[in-house]
Amino acid sequence: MSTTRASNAELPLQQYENVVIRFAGDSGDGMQITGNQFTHTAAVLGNDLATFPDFPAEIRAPAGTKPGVSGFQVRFSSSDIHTPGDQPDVLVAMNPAALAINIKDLKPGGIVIANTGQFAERDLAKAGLASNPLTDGSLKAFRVIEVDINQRVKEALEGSPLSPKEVQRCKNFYTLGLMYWLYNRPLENTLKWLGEKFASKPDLRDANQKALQAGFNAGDIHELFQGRYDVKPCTSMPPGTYRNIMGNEALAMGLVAGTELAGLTLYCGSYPITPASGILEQLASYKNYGVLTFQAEDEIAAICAAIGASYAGHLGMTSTSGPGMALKSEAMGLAVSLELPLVIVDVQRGGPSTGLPTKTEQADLLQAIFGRNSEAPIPVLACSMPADAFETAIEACRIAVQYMTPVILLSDGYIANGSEPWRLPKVEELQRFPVQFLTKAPEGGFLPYARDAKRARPWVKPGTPGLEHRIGGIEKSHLTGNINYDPLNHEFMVRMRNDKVMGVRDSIPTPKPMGPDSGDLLVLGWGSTAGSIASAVEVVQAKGKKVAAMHLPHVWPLPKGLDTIFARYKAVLLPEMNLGQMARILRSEYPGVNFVSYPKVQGQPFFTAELVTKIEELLQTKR
Amino acid sequence: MSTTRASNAELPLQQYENVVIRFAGDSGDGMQITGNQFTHTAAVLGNDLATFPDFPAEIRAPAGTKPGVSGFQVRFSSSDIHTPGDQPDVLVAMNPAALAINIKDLKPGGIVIANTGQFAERDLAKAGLASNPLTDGSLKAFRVIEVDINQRVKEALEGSPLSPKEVQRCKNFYTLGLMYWLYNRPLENTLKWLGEKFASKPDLRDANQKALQAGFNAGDIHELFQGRYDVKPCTSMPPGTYRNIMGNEALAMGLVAGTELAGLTLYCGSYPITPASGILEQLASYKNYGVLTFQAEDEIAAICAAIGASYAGHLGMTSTSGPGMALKSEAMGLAVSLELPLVIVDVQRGGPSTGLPTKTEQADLLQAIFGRNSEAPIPVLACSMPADAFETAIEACRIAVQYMTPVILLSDGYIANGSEPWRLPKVEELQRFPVQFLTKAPEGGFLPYARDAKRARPWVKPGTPGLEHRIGGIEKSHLTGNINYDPLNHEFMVRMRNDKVMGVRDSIPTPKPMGPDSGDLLVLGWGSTAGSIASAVEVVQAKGKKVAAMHLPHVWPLPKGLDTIFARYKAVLLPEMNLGQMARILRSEYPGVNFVSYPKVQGQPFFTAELVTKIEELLQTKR
Amino acid sequence: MTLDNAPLTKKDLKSDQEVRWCPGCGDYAILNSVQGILAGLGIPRHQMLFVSGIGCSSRFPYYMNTYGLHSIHGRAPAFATGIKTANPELSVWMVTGDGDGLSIGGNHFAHILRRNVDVKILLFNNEVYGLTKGQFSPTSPQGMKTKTSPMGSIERPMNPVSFALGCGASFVARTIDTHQKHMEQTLLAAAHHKGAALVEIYQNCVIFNDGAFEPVAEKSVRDDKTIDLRPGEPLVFGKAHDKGLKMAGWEPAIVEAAQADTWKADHASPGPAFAMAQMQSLPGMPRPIGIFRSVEAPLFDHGMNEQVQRAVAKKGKGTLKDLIYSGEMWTVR
Amino acid sequence: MTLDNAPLTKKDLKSDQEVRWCPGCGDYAILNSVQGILAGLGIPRHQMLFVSGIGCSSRFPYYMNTYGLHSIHGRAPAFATGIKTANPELSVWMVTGDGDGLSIGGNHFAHILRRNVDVKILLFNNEVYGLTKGQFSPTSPQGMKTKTSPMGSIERPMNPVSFALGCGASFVARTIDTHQKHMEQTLLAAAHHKGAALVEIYQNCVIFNDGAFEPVAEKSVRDDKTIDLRPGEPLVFGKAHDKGLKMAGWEPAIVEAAQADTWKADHASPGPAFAMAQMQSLPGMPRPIGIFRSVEAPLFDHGMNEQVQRAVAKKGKGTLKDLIYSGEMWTVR
Ligand SMILES: Cc1ncc(C[n+]2csc(CCOP(=O)(O)OP(=O)(O)O)c2C)c(N)n1
Ligand SMILES: Cc1ncc(C[n+]2csc(CCOP(=O)(O)OP(=O)(O)O)c2C)c(N)n1
Ligand code: SF4
Ligand code: SF4
Ligand SMILES: [Mg+2]
Ligand SMILES: [Mg+2]
Repeated sequence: MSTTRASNAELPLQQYENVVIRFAGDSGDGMQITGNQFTHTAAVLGNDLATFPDFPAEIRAPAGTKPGVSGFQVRFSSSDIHTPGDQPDVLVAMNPAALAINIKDLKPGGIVIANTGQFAERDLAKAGLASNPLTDGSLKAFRVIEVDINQRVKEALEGSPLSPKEVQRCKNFYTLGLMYWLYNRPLENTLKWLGEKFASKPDLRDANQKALQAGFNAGDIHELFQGRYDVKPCTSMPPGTYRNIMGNEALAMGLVAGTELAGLTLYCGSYPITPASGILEQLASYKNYGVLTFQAEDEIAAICAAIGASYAGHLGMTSTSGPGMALKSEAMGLAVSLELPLVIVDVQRGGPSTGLPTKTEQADLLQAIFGRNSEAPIPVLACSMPADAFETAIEACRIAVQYMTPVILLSDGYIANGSEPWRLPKVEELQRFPVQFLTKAPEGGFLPYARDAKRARPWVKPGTPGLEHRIGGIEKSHLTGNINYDPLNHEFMVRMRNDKVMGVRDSIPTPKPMGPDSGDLLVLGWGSTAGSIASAVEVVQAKGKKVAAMHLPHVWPLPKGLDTIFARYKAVLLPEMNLGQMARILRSEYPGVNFVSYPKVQGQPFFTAELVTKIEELLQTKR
Repeated sequence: MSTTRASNAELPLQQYENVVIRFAGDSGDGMQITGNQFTHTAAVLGNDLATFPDFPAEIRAPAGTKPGVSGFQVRFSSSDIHTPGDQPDVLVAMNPAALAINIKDLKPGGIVIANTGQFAERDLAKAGLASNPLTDGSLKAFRVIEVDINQRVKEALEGSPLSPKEVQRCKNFYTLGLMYWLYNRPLENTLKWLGEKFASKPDLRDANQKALQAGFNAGDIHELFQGRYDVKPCTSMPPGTYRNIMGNEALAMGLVAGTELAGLTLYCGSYPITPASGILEQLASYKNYGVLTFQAEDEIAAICAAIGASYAGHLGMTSTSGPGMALKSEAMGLAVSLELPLVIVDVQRGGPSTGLPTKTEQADLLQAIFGRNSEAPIPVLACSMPADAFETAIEACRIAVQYMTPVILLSDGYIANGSEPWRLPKVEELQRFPVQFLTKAPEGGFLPYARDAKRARPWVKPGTPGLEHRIGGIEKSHLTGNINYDPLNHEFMVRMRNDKVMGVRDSIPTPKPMGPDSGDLLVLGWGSTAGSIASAVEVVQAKGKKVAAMHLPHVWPLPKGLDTIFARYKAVLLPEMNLGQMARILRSEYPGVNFVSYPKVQGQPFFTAELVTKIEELLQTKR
Repeated sequence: MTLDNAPLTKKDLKSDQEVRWCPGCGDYAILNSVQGILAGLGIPRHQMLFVSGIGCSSRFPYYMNTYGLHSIHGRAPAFATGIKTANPELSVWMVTGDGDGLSIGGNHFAHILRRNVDVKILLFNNEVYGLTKGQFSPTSPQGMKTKTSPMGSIERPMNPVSFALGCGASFVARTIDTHQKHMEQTLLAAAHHKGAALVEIYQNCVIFNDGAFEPVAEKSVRDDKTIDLRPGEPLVFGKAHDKGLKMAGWEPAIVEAAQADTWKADHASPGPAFAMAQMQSLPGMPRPIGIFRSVEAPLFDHGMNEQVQRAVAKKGKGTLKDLIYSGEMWTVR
Repeated sequence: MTLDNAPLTKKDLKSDQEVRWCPGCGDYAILNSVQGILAGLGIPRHQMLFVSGIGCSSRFPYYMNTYGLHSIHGRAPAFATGIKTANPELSVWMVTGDGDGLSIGGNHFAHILRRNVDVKILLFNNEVYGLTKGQFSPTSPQGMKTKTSPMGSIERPMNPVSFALGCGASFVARTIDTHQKHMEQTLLAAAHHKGAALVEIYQNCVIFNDGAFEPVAEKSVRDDKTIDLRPGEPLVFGKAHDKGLKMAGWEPAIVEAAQADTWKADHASPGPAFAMAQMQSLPGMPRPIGIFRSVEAPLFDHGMNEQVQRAVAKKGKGTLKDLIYSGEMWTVR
């Protein structure tokens, strides 16, 4: 497409290191698609990037209302970034509700692109606005670009066989075209995507492609902007093949990969729940990888079927969010007692109870570690970024099969729906951990609860002749696994199960601080705070502060060697999206360390700036 | 009955301060009844006492087998006691299985009373014994009294219209008669009880009464014993009216009383589970107290119905054990969000999973405090003795209604089935805490989530005109309670709910150490370790050690002032029937205190002697 | 707000919360009908209570200006049972979806019907999980492609009416969101039934399962494809009222209108109602709507409270003193 | 232990664990019959798997020398579904009680039947909770006095056969613990059914509900009080084989043996089976035992694996490389 080139010269092209755009509109406006297309194009151009969609809560609200607003934030950069950015530089607002909801986040002096075609009296009323923000002066801190997108699209698609309603549905591609122009992006990628997506609906394909082009052209024709901006490719990205990936997707792929590395078949028993449903949906699309998916009648049936599948010799897993985790707790206890591998994925969301289902939170940590009757220890892992969910899922599979134990894998809404470029691992470099089923009785006879060096019991596939055995949730004799009510055997088994899980420490690495090896402050994170922490610590490090960052992929048991690391810093700061749950654990495990809890429970991630402020405040008080 | 008097003089009467008897036999032998009758009689004689039944696990095993053995331990004393005793002085063994299972617990030199009528080859085989312990020398450390109870009962009941099988069912009363003779107890109490129990079955009444009398007479006639023993009434028991009470019973009564003190109707939604079923059963018998009981289809329905009843203006409660607690966790989260009163009783048992259902454990503590998705704080109380369950249940009701919150009340198998004398409180002295429902909109309008000084929201009974409102599990606006997804409102509400629950501290007393106000060691307990700790600490205190004991009825939030108490002792010892759950909590709450965890996870309580040893060991290493 | 004694209007029953379903969702029509018939029942607003689980449909209570509880997924019947047994005076309405009521909540659903708790149950059946964005549900037809069934669902769908009859429900009916008159008649019959009353409502989800019921519910075919079960009236259907149903041996058959059997919803056994519910397994038969079953049965909520009254009448109302000072007591002086 | 190819004997199927039910419990007879018929099926022991929930009945797997899973209360159908779908080669048997299967586990029970997972389900119905010592259950008769219903249960009991038919079960039968021959025939029919097969077994709990089924099951009255539903045979009953059943309009009626209808367990709809299941609501009718329904239906376990095979056939078996290197990629050098 030559348009791109032709227009390049006419306006000054300003270079930026990184830009944050938020697309916001009604749920029906297609903002998620727009955001995703912008993201893919940036990815192909070689920017580092991070995205953060913000779905309307649970239910579809009437068009034009505040609860119906859907947002998508994308940050693209020529340098390494870890978060989708605190504040957008640009807000695209397709209607008054979208503007009203998002304007408070916009950077002072930022650009607002407002679709004036949707700012009539009626629209303002739907958004519950008394006056028009475009005219009432409330936007004076920003640069407002008004475009009547409704009208422009209508004009652009004159003569199209589409109905007027269908024409209006192309607004998002017009908008995307405009943004492509503004940020000097080529159209090819999206044109191709539209061609494939609407291969069987040429009218729609043509209309959307035309709208995209029209939006792009509008940048030139209508003198809307003073200049264009450019964000160069990120040169610090390590060489390799990349793709953009969402957390739920990466996690599902990691489970398939982990199962393959173990030489098993993956069995997913699950029940839909926001924001975890995507994992079940993704796995359901992997049937040609041999993956079995079972959409159960509820979360309890889902985990029980997964345990059943593990008993039968598959790798059982189940995915859910907080309320579903609560329901699964009884069955998790059984899995602990049966000592069968199982991966339980909890994509955390705002709570308690139904809470804020589309928002993020990290407050299921204590439930994951302790939320079962009696002593029922389970290793707990947490992914920290969308791409890293892949590896963490593999690690969960490894621990599950090597230790014959259920494993909990924590993700959250922020990771699940966020995306970032993922440097694809070399398949040969993925470490295999093939499972050896017991296929005949060892010398001395078959003992279902005998143990190996990792304290794992043997795994036998029903259907194996001569190894028939029965297991259940009543306390078992050491070795034979027969029902046993003896007091000392019970204590032995309780400790054995605990020691086994604590023994996972032997196979996990001690994490390393990024930054000074000792100093004033260690900022410690787990789960999805990783990006915010890394960004904030980079900022203060750049100011010469002796602050390091460290992240825990294994949250239970905690890895070895933390005590000596903690000892090298004057304090340890714990930003968490809960009221300080990891801080509580650490205080009970590492007496004498000065842990400072920094809770934020707002259904949204930490901003870099918030963290920087907190860190600097702490450094101040320390001296 | 003059028999008692007449035989008194013939043999020497030895005085004992306290005696521990364990009755053991087949499940069908009626040992629980025997034990209970002995207990009642001791109670009426004014002894202090404590009992501990030991049920066969879950299922009824074939007669005569080890898994079928049922036991009942009673300790009666002329001085203050806190536990049913570590080791029995006397073991009554109705068959070889009962002997084999219990003999290891008998005090060296203790008395075995064995029913030789049940020691044939066949009986030994059923018990899985290769040789007869009565003849193989394995009992030489004990004093064995052999009585062919089968035969004696048959003789005594000759001419009875009962069938031979029915006659044999009177063995337990013969045995009881024998023990009454040995410990110089009157028969009246039991004769009367039999008269009432079998009022409509005179044949059974007569036979059992005759068997009792025959057993008693046998003491005189057959020269089985060298002497008789006596345990004088306990003079240190504070004056008052007493009755013997089991934990489940006291707890149920406490709930009825607590509801009455609040001016409400009690609504129990429950599902049977060992060892909690007794509470539902007891409450079902209280219909004339206005109590509504609903045996639901499962634990989830049970708690949901109870929450529904609370919404409707009753005091909802639910009772269960560990696995049922796990199932209820999701609904507990809703109760937290709705801010309605609710009492959740967890009678803990051995786990994980089905575990050891008839055995005791304290390992649901962390589940109770943390076992829910997201931040869902709930106050947790624990009863410590059978009788004290009454007051603790009242306290649970008080907190629930005053703070508009679910409350968890922990008991365990040891408390549930154990019994002790209960000094009945004066009704007038029970503090009332009447609930004020909101019946009309206050000035400024009705706000379902406005709060009082305790941060409690108003309670409105549906059916009240003008106060119609809707509540649910999605995050709510402060004050209005309407659905609200705003980040700052969410954080505000999360903290508000937490602060409310932490605020319970303002209405609970700081516990007081028993013993020296400062010193080398504080032995800190919660739940059913109370008796063992008190006994052990009394022992070491008597030896002049600077050791105190303290107990926590409120386990979450912890009462104020603990820090200053802990500071006065060199170390704090925490005996717990789990792997150290309270120790973990305390370490995270009180940095700098030297907590020593002492776990025992054997499905049975701490022995006094074990604790004494541990305490002395610690005192040793301290210096 | 109306005065306490003035008759209610539909508007009185609208809450101040904005209704948040997708434009075109069948839920709107149901809300409208429910508000319509409730206004005419003569029950004061403060005696009405709506309880629901989780789902699009389960948002219903927020829109009713009555007491309301939006609970957790699948458990509405248990909350409703607690509420109604605690206060049998209230008019309790439960709203659930095919996922909420028949998937996660199937057991509670079965037990509230079996126990005959006097609750009116509205099952919004759109044959899909709406709120979680379109996965198949227990009522979805076999072969339905969704994100979790990309090659088509392999589940045999549940028939809510058959299921309810299998649970021993005392009142079972079915209606259609787009058939306002029928819906209101049916809701009214449920409202007047003493006992658990289930109304299955075919509800269109425009977003994830648009047109699911069109083959039978679409206005132009409705009269031929459905038969309205009206107790006491002949089993006649068809635009021209020309076709009828008759029990022929072990299964019903289509006959001329004049030979049609008369419909009875209160047979001694639920067998006949079940035969109707299962007609869709027989080719060419119309889909029954209307009232499958309506019989009197003891009320659970009433029974529970009646036992308390009886116990009090027999033993006297227990006091704190009676409670504590019971069993074998002794005195220490 | 027998050699791999030798035919199994009953004894081969006994595990080394001591059987621990109360003396006289009906469970013993069932265990005996199950071992008896299983030995003759020609399935090797290591291909058999028993799964159960919690209850007296649920201890069953411990006594079978096969693979076995004693799970948690009420969830056996979910475990069975996981096992059978993971490995359709196994012969999976599920044991549950009226409490385990119909109270806490009612929903999973409904869904395994609806989905038609190829599992044989034995429901030990003793109309009481045995293991927890005698509380009433969902099948307990109204008025039954237990510790949790001291004034009599006010619940309307569930009929497991009706419930199963309401769920769309493909095989539903009933038998009696004391009627060994009938039990073995029925179990055998279930074993041979392809699909979820429910057998309700009237089981006597000597301790907590002794004689619950005596009125119909006691040998001297059994022939008059029950009717055995044998597909393809006339609906005749009575000691003298003199009475018969016939569908008379909407409900069955008693006729002379010669006029009896022939029983069909595979009608197009489950309506007729339901009519039989509900006969007990009609006074004077015999209690049906035997086979209510037996029809072919697609197997869930098979369907799930077949989709995988089809996907592999169509797209090729995915490799790790395919998995990871997918979507829109770009290269950084
Ligand atoms: C414990 C739990 N599991 C899962 C969910 C997610 N969830 C919410 S609604 C729903 C299904 C809704 O379907 P349906 O009842 O048919 O209602 P509809 O939205 O179609 O009206 C699911 C799976 C949840 N909220 N809670
Ligand atoms: C989650 C949970 N709730 C409750 C129990 C207690 N419980 C065990 S078995 C049982 C009922 C058993 O009744 P049924 O299924 O009829 O079996 P039966 O003993 O009569 O054979 C109950 C309530 C439990 N083990 N787990
Ligand atoms: S998703 Fe479907 S059911 Fe839900 S509101 Fe939208 S149209 Fe209605
Ligand atoms: S309690 Fe009843 S069901 Fe359980 S083993 Fe004993 S007789 Fe059998
Ligand atoms: Mg639905
Ligand atoms: Mg039973």
